[in-house]
Parts: sequence; structure tokens; C-alpha cells
Amino acid sequence: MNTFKLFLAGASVLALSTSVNATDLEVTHWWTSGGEAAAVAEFAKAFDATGHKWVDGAIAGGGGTARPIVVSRIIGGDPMGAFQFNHGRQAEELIEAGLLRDMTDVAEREGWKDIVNPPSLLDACTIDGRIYCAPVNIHSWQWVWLSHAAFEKAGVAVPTSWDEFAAAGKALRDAGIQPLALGGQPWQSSGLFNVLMATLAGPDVLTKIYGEKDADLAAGPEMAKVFQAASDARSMAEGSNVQDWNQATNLVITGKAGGQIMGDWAQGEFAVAGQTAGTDYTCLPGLGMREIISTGGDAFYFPVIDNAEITAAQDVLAATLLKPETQVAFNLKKGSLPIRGDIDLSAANDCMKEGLGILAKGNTMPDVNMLNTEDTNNQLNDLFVQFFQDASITPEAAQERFVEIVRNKD
Amino acid sequence: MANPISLSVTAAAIGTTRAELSGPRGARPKRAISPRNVFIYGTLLLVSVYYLLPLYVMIVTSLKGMPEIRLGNIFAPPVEVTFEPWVKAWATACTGLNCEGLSRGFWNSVRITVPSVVLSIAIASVNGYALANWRFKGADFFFTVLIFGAFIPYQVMLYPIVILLRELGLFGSLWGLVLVHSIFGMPILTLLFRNYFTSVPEELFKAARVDGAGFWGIYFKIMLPMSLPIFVVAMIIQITGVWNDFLFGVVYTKPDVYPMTVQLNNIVNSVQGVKEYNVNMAATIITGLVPLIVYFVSGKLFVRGIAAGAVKG
Amino acid sequence: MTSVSIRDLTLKFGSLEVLKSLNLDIDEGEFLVLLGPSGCGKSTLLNCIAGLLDISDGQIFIGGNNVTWSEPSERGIGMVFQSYALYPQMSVEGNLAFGLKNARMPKDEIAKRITRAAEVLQIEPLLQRKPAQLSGGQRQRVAIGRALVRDVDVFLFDEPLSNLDAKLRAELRVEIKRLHQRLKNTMIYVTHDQIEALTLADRIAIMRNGIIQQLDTPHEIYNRPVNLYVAGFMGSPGMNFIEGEISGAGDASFNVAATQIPLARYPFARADRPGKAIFGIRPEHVSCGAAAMEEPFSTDVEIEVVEPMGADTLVWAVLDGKEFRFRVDGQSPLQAGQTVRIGFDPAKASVFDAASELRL
Amino acid sequence: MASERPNRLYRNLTAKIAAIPMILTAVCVFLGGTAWTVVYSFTNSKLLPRAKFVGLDQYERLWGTHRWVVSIENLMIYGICSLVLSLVIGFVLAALMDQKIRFENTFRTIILYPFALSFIVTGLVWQWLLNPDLGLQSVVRSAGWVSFNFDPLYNADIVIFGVLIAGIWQGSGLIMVLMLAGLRGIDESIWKAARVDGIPLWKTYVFIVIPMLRPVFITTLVLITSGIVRLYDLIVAQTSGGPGIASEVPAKYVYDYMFQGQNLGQGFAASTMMLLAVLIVIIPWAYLEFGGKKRG
Repeated sequence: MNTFKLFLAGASVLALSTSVNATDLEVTHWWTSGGEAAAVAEFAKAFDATGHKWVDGAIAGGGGTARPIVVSRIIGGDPMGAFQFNHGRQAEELIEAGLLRDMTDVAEREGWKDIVNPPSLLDACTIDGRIYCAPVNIHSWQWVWLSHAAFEKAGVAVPTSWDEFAAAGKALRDAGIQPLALGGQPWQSSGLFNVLMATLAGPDVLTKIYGEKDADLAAGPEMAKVFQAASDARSMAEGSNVQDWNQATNLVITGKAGGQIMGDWAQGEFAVAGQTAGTDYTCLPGLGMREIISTGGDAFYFPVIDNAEITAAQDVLAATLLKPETQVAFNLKKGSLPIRGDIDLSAANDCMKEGLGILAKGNTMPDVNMLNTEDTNNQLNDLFVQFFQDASITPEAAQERFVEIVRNKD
Repeated sequence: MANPISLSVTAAAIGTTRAELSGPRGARPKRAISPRNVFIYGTLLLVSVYYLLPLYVMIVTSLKGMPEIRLGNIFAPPVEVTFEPWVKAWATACTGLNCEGLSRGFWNSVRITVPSVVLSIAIASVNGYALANWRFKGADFFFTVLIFGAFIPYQVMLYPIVILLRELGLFGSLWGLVLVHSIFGMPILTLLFRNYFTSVPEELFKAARVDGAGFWGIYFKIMLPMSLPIFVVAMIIQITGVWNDFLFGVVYTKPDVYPMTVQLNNIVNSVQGVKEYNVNMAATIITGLVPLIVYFVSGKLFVRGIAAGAVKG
Repeated sequence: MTSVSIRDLTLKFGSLEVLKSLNLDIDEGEFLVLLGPSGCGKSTLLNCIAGLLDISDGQIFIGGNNVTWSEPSERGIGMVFQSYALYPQMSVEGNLAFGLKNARMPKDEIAKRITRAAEVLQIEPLLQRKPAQLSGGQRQRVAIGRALVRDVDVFLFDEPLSNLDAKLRAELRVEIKRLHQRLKNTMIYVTHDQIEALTLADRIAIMRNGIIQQLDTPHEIYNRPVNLYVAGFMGSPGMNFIEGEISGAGDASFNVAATQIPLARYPFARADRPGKAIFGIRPEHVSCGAAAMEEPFSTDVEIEVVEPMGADTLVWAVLDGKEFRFRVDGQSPLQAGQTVRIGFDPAKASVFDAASELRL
Repeated sequence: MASERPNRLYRNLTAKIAAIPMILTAVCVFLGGTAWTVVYSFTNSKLLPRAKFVGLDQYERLWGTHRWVVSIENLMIYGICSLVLSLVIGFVLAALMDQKIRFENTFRTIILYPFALSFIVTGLVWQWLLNPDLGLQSVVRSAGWVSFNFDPLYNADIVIFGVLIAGIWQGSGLIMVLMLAGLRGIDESIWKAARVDGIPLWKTYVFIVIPMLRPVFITTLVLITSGIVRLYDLIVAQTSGGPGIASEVPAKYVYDYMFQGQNLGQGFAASTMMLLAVLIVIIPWAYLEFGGKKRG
């Protein structure tokens, strides 16, 4: 049966690619850093191989810049062929308004239900039993990246957990090294905090607070500890003076900073810089505190376009994105985990393998994007970017405002 | 008729006041270095440094290699002049998979600016002419609304215009952006043209009507030929305005038709490892080059234009 | 035959009535001057006749046609403006031809008319020049030429000489008069200069606040002003006004303080003689010294200021504590502080009712 | 011969037809768009506009939001400083330029050229100049003054002044030119009279010239103010609102919430507040400028 399905899918792809002469499909994404651009090139290559043409619509400046452009173009009636979002609630309303295509047919033909692992990824694409997006990778936030060179210079052993890292902060600072690198963009600050919350207080706390709006929990002592840790992180991050996340990563790569808390996409930067995990840098999933990773990630959505050729090309793209070979090539470059468990990733480096191991054990948690609307995320961004940049805000005051946001979230 | 009395008085004056000859006489001496001049030129020179410094730093930085930038002083002239950053900024800097540098944005900006300038000036000049010379009922009201529009924060209009462009089927296209520029350029240009046409003697307009010229006849045969200066001024205002726009470019277009400012912001923010300040500065200069050239070439007219456009209410 | 006829013309700007139910008939070939201070509505009236302003009520006829709603170019008029209103980017020839081209006249006809107009106005050598290259006088000639080529029955002049210096103004004034005598068109001429009005007009209409005060020949207007306003407006220096009372029925006299001016020779226009009145006498109707003794009325005045003006001398004196001006010969040896005898003929005077300000 | 009385509507018909683009813009875009935004600011629209009215909820949240308050504060600081500095610098420079100096054209060109540059370019240049590791600060430090501290873009307390430096750099030339045009419009005899009367130069400026320049001051005031409210590009290019939210401004708040935060209602509410602020400035000006003399 499975082979038959595959055959059908293959046939349809073939049929489409032969009957339709190279349709240009504009794909919008915000992957513009070195590692990201290399990864997206793999998608483009795979898609171009089907006889169509990937028209790259990269938007620099991260999701915050790109999402508004995507949304306004769709609302403005000039949608692109496909676009990348973090799957979760970001596209909710667009789907409800019927602006995005129902990709269930492709999903069934390709048997996504069987191959996507963990299945929660597909759930994030599903509304009322219909599938609206094609997940392409798993990104987890809960990593800290540590520079061997920096710790060597400070004369401290490379930490194995957040607590050790925090303790080494002073030694790093004394050695003239920036203990923690943190970019100035708001999402990095709130991301850092969410990681601390998930690893120090535990994923359940995060799910309860964001998923169930548990304001009492948010105001409780467990969270107070997280805020205290955030305050420590703040003093370690003081003086980063960079804006983009990959500039911060670069500080780690060059040994100017001790470490950075950043999602697994940072790995791509290390790879581009030619560094090896274990010898040049160390990665600690779950900050070495708790073996847990979130299963957020990127997914492609396909706006409704009244043009049979484009629709056909969209189908082809959706299918191509989840093909095993595409998945391997893409995720190796991107540093993210593939969304199917049935492919060989022997080429992956140590960090990735660690992630795969955790994934296999099922120690996963939902991504913040699946629990929060962008509105809430935006409020969190505002709160934490201010918190991390302004030492005069006490953890208590920040917690108070945090509770307020949780209480009023939708 | 010579007056003998006044003649004799003059003669007496010459005879008696020998002492006065040593007093001030002739042109008052001018000192090149007076406290006043030191103050004026000193201040102006100091101020000029403040205004010129960024341009200087931009140019110097864009001609250096990255190692030199990291080590050196931003004000130091380049030790080794390299044009590579310029080449990269123009032709190969990447945003995502597009590694065409600013070149594409440049041509987009040209394709956006030219029709925007033509269309907005055509509409605004006719508006100004109709308002100045053909006051019809309600004209004052519409004009007031239009001027009010000049002060509405763009943010208020962002979303309604998304809807408007969607309804017109122009969203994301170059023509959509042209329309947006024409709409937002209309208030200030209309004001400019109205003020200008109002200052044209009304009798000229009356004479033309007696001569049997109609609305378009007067516009094309009388008003247009005599208002070339104001058209140039409007062009300068509009070229720099459209070229420098960022917000509309980012909201109402797609990557294919991104204007240069948006592309510049993309390139500068697409950091691959470390920021390449030299490329960024080269890109910045290239982006600013068109309005700068327009400004330098037009010189006085530009000055007269913004003064004329703004001083008269 | 009537050339231009205006019936009950009213013009309002919002609630402001600029012209009030105005009636005016102008004969063919007549030279009519609209005279008045600025803001009296004279230019507005001209613009209404030209069709450059939409009127609120009433009718306008030109050459027997009702042109109330016609376009300016359809009314058979030519117009000359104060600022010349030459199209700066066109040559003189272009300026002259513009209206004709708009009327789609054949080229040779245009050329013919331009040649003729240029000949009449002696501007042939200027035809290829731009207005900026012309002197003020030349520009105004071209402006007149533009009206001329249209070959219309009615010429409208809107203060055409105001922008010129005094000497040129006098020259062109004569030229316009000559032109009128030669062409015999109807001409309506707006000015605030009474010399222009007096020298050019067949009839003058004196306007004030949108109302025609008096419409008459220059001679009548000068010598028999219908009211105090017209009397005061015409003449420079203005008429002397003396407030007082009229007494007596048959052999009436005008009494002011101790002075009595006999009015026996005054041609009263009306029968009623109210008490309070204003007596007006023009400075040039006053004689002085020996001649004064021969006038029906004479009195002594003290001289305050003497203003020699070349051809004549204006003397400011005091009569019964009031200022009194009179004109004497330019060679007169009068000096300030002197007391002289002056006299005049009350028949040349104007007497007005103090209340209604109308001529008695 | 009298023709039909023309319909009022057809009077100046061509002029009316020619004005259609203007009328459409004025009514549909400016009035309609504004009204639309104001109306939807009372809804709970998220990603897409929805006519579900929630009263003043959005406004309550707006004024309860820390970032909005910071934005308003920043705008006030930036606004007042840039207003005062622009006017003072613009006027002083114009007065200097008006002293019949040599090289006037050169100086004017130098002072005005930044105006031809976009805010994006301005922001990027000044970001580079104020970069603490490579820019001004490091240059001064390497010149010997080691304790020299000038890092406005990384110091939340003074970041808005870093933006101010760039804003003044870009915009003061225009103010100078406007002022200069105003000064040149002053009757020469005023200067002569003041000189004959022996009034000191500064007194002539303060007590005679500045009052005479009132219209120019008002115009520049309005220009600067409307520009201040729109402040957006410069922030995006120079600081992205950072560090933290220390250099956020209302226009950016609107953009971020409307498009990024997918909360249109909030964005509309914020933009309505901006509109209100502009109206507070514009209406008195319009009243002064146009109210007095009805019909030019």
C-alpha cells in the first residue's frame, strides 16, 4: 500500500513537472544568515530539479520583519507562492479567513501522517482535521553554545550546565571575555527567558502558563527563581553590543564571548565557520539542566492563488520539502532536526545527534509559538528586551508585568 | 543755474579745514580678520565639520578593507584603497539567495521613481491650477482635506491603503507603489503648485479667457510654459522623496520590486558572520547618490524650491 | 443705438453685495469711464461685463445680444489689463495671434489682422520680441493690440495706464483717445485717475460702494456734481466745503458765522431750502486781490501756506477759522501770514443739503 | 438669443473633472482611510480587520502598556529637543549666512546636503559613527582620553539623544534654508533703521526680526512637528528601538503591533492617538494660518 502511494505521488509529481513547463514559484522566508542561506539553497535546488523554478523572496531582519510583509501581501491580494512561518498560531487567522490552501490532499498522498515525527508537528499544521502547512524542520530553543577558546582563556573548565556557566561568569568577565552573548533584537531576549523557564522550572510550568494562562503559577516562587536566573543572565550579557543573533553567535565562535543561549540554528553558523562540536565549541541541550527540547520549527504555508499552474507547483513544492533527501540536505546545513524519523542522518554532527537522541526518547515540549499568539509574543518581547537591556528593572517588577501579560493573554 | 552763494561756501570749507584732512577719508578700511569674521566663519567651519563628517567617514570606510576597519580609526584615510566593497555592494551582496547587491534595487527605484514623479506632478499641477484659477464650489473643502492629509501620520493610512490597493488589484505591483507615492505626494505638491499659480497674475488668466482659451488651453499654452521652474522644483522634491522612501516600499511591494532603500536595509541587516561595514557604507553611499546628485546639480533651485514650497502657507 | 446694456445687475460674494441692482446703458461708439476709489466696484463691474465673474442676478446685453451666461470669448469684447497680462513665453506676434488661433481663424486672416493692428499701434518692429524685452509703454500697446485684433465692438480697459510713469501715461492717454476717434468703438474704461476720466470720457460714471452716483458728461460732473460725494471726489485739490445755513426764501443767502454769501445767482435745482446746508466752491473758481473785488462775493482771509506748483500756486488760507484753498497765478507774490481779499461767484458754486448730501 | 441657464453642476465642468483625482484622494483616502482606522480601533481585530467592537479596550491596553508609555516619553523628549535645537540651530545658522558672507553657497550646500539623504542612510551612517568599539568613542579613546565614554546607541539612558544627533544632522539644513528665506524677505529698511537708531545686532534679531519671522517660525514648527510624529525610518535603521525598548517611538509601535504582533486593533488605537496628537498641533495652526483670512 505504501509503495503504491509512493508510486502515485511520484507519478503525480512527474506528471505535474512534465505537463507544466517550469512555473516560477515565489517563496518568501527570512533565512538570510550564512548557514540559513546555504540551507535554503538546498530547497531551491531540489525544487528546481522538479522542473519548476524557485524564486527566492528572502526578507532580512528575521520573522519580525518578514511576517508583516507576508501578511500584508496576502491580505493585499498579492500572495507569494509559498512562505515560511514558524508553525503554530502565527497563521491561525489567515487559515480561518480561507486565505491559505488546504494541503490535506498532498499530505495524504505523501503519507505525512506516517512519516512526520513527532506527530505534534503535524498537529500544529492541522485545523479542524485539515492540514494547512508543510513542516520542514524541528527547531529547539533550549541550547547553550559555549566557546572552548573563551573558557580556556579564562582558565575555567567548559561548563556542563547552566549553573556552572553562571558561576563561571565572573572569571570570564575578569579575563576580558563577554560571559554571555545576547543580541539586541527583542525576540532573542524573550527566547532566552523562555529557555530559562523551560529548563529551570520545567516544561510543564511553561505549558501551564502559556497554554492555560495560569497567572498564579506565573506569580509563584518557581517563576521567581526563573526571574532571578534571568537577572543573572542579564548581568552576564551586559556589554554584548550586537544586534543580530548571528553576530552574537560570532562572538562565541571567535572566543570573544563565553556562550550564547540560542536555538539550534546557531549550529549552522559554527558549521559555516568550520568549527567542530566538542573541540571548538560545546553545545548543551536543555542548558545541561534538563534533557528537553521544544519542537517548534519552520513550516511552509501556501496561499490560495487562483492559478492552476501555481497550485500545481505548490503541490510539488510541498511534496519536495518533505522528501527524505531534501530533508537531509536541508537540515544538515540548517542545523535543525528533520521532521521525519525514517532518514539517515549519519552525517550529522554531535550536537545534532544529541538532539536526535532526545527527540527519539520523546523528551519534547511544545514550542512557545504553538501556545502564544504573536500578540502575546510581541508583549513578551517588549517586556524582556527591556528587562535584559535595563539593569534597573528588578526581577520582581518584571515578574509582575509578566503575570499581567499572562492574565490578559488570549 | 549756478548758485554763487553755495559756491563760495565750498571754497571756504576747503580753505579752512586742513586738520580734517587727516581724519577718515575714502573707503572705510575692512579688516579680513575681525572678531566678527572670526566668529562667523569659525562657527560655520565648525558646523561644516559636523555636517561633513558622516559623509567623509562613509567614503573613507567604504574604501577600506575589513581588517583595516577593525584595527584602525574610522577617520583615518584608507591605507590601501580598495573598490571591492563598492563592487560587492552594487553587484554581489546577498539577501537570502539573491546575491545581486543593490543593482536590482537601483533599477527598481528608477522604475518606481520615474512614473511616480511624472504622475504625481501631472496630477498635482492640474490640482493646483484648478484650485488657484478655477475655484469651484467645494474646492476649498477638498483642498483643506488634502492639506490635512499632509500631516496625517502615515501609519494611520497604512492598512486602509492595503485594502484600497487590493480592491484596485494593484497590491505588490510597481504601479501600486506609484499610486501610493502619487497620493502621498499630492498634498505638498498641490500646495506648491497652488501657491505658484496663485502668484501668477490673475489678469493673465483673464486675458486668456477673453482670448477664448478653455481649461486645458490655458493650462497647456499659458500656465505650463511659464511655470517650468516650479516643475523642476516639484521634480526635485518628488525624486528625493520617492527615492528615499522606506515605509511604503517595505509595506506595499514584494522582493521583486523592492526599492533601493529597502534593499539597502536588507543587505545591511543580512549579516553573515560579522558586519561588513565597508560594504554597508558603500551601499549607503550608492543609495544616497541619486538624491545627492540631484541636489548638487540643481543647487539653488532645490533651495528655492523647498523654501517656496514651505514658507508660503 | 445702445451697445452695452446692463439691467439690474447684482453681484454677491457670500452675503456681501458688491454690486447692487445696477443699471447702465452705453451707446455705440461711446467712451464711458467708470471712475471711483478702489473697492467701489468699478473693476468688478467691468469683469462682469467681460464675463470673467459670474453675476448673481440681472442681465447683460452686448450689441443687442443677451450675453449674461456667455463665455468671455463669445461676448464680442476685447480687454486690456492694468498689468498688461501679456503671455510671457509668447512673442508679441504670438500674443496677438493667441485669441484668433483659439477661434480657429485661418492663418492668412490672422496675419492680416496682426499687420493692421501693429500698424495702428506702431509696434511693427516689435512683433518678434518677447514681452520681457519691451518697455512698459510698448507692452501696453501690445496689450491694446491684442484687443484690437479681435475686431470687436466693445473694448474694455481695466486701469490700463496705472502701471506707467506720469509722462508715459499722458502720452498713451492721448493715444487711446486718438484710437477711439479713429476706430469709433464702444469703450468702457475703468480708472481711479480723474484726469484720465475727464480727458477721455464721453460720459463718466462715478461709483461708490457698488452704486453709480452720477452718470454724466465730464463737464456736468465737474461743474454740477449731484451730491457731496461726487463734488468731493472730483477735482484736485478738492472743493472747499463750508458748513452753514441757508436763510431767506427769494434772495437767499448762505450764512456761516459772521459771513453771508448771497445765493441770488445760484441756480437752485430744487425748490425746497432746508436750513442746514453745505456750500462748495472749487479753488480755481476763487479770485484774489483786485479781481476779487469784482466778484459778487468777497472777503478777507489770512494766508497760512503757499504752495507754488509752477503754472499756478495753491494757497491755503483760513476763512472763519476753517481751512480754505484757492488757486492763483504761478507768478503771484503772495506770502504766508499775509491777509488778502478773495472773492467768487456763487453761481459757480455747489450747495448741498447737509442731511441728504444731495445738490440743492 | 439667451442660452439655457447652465446647470450649476456643469459650471467649470472641466475643472471639476480635472480635480477628480484630488477629490478622490481627499475623500476616499484621507478622510475615508482615517475614519476607517479610527472605527476599527474600537474593535478587537487581530490579524484581519473584524468589526467586533470592544469599546475602549484597545485604548486601555495601550495606555497600560509599558512600551507605549516609553514611546510617548521618547517622542516628547525627542520632539522637544529636536524642535528647540532645530529652530535654534536653523535660525543661528541662517543669521550667520545672512551676514553677506563669502562662500555662502558652499556653506549652504554643506549644511543642506544631508536633507537629500533618506533616514535609512542617515540612521546607518550615525549608527556606524556612534559604534562604541570602532566609531567616535574608540577614536577619542585611542587618542589618549581613555575614560571617554560616548556610546549613546548602547546606553538606554541617552540613546534617544544619539537618534537626536542624527535627526538634527539630517533636518536642520532645511530649517536653516527656510529661515534664511524668511530673513531675506525682511525689508532692507528695517536693518537700516535699526542701524541708524544704534540698536545692537542681537537686539535687532531678538526684538525686531524674530517677531517679524513669525510665519516662518510657525511653518517650520508645523513641519518639524509633523516630521517628529512620523519618526520611524531613522529609528529602524539606527537603533531598531533598542537597547531594549529605550528608543521606541509611537510610529514603530503602530507598525509592530499592526503587522508584527498581529493585533490590528491595538495598532489602530495607537495610530488614532498619533492622529490626535497631530490634530492638536495642526488645528491651532490651521486656525491661525487660514482661519483669519477667508479666501485669499
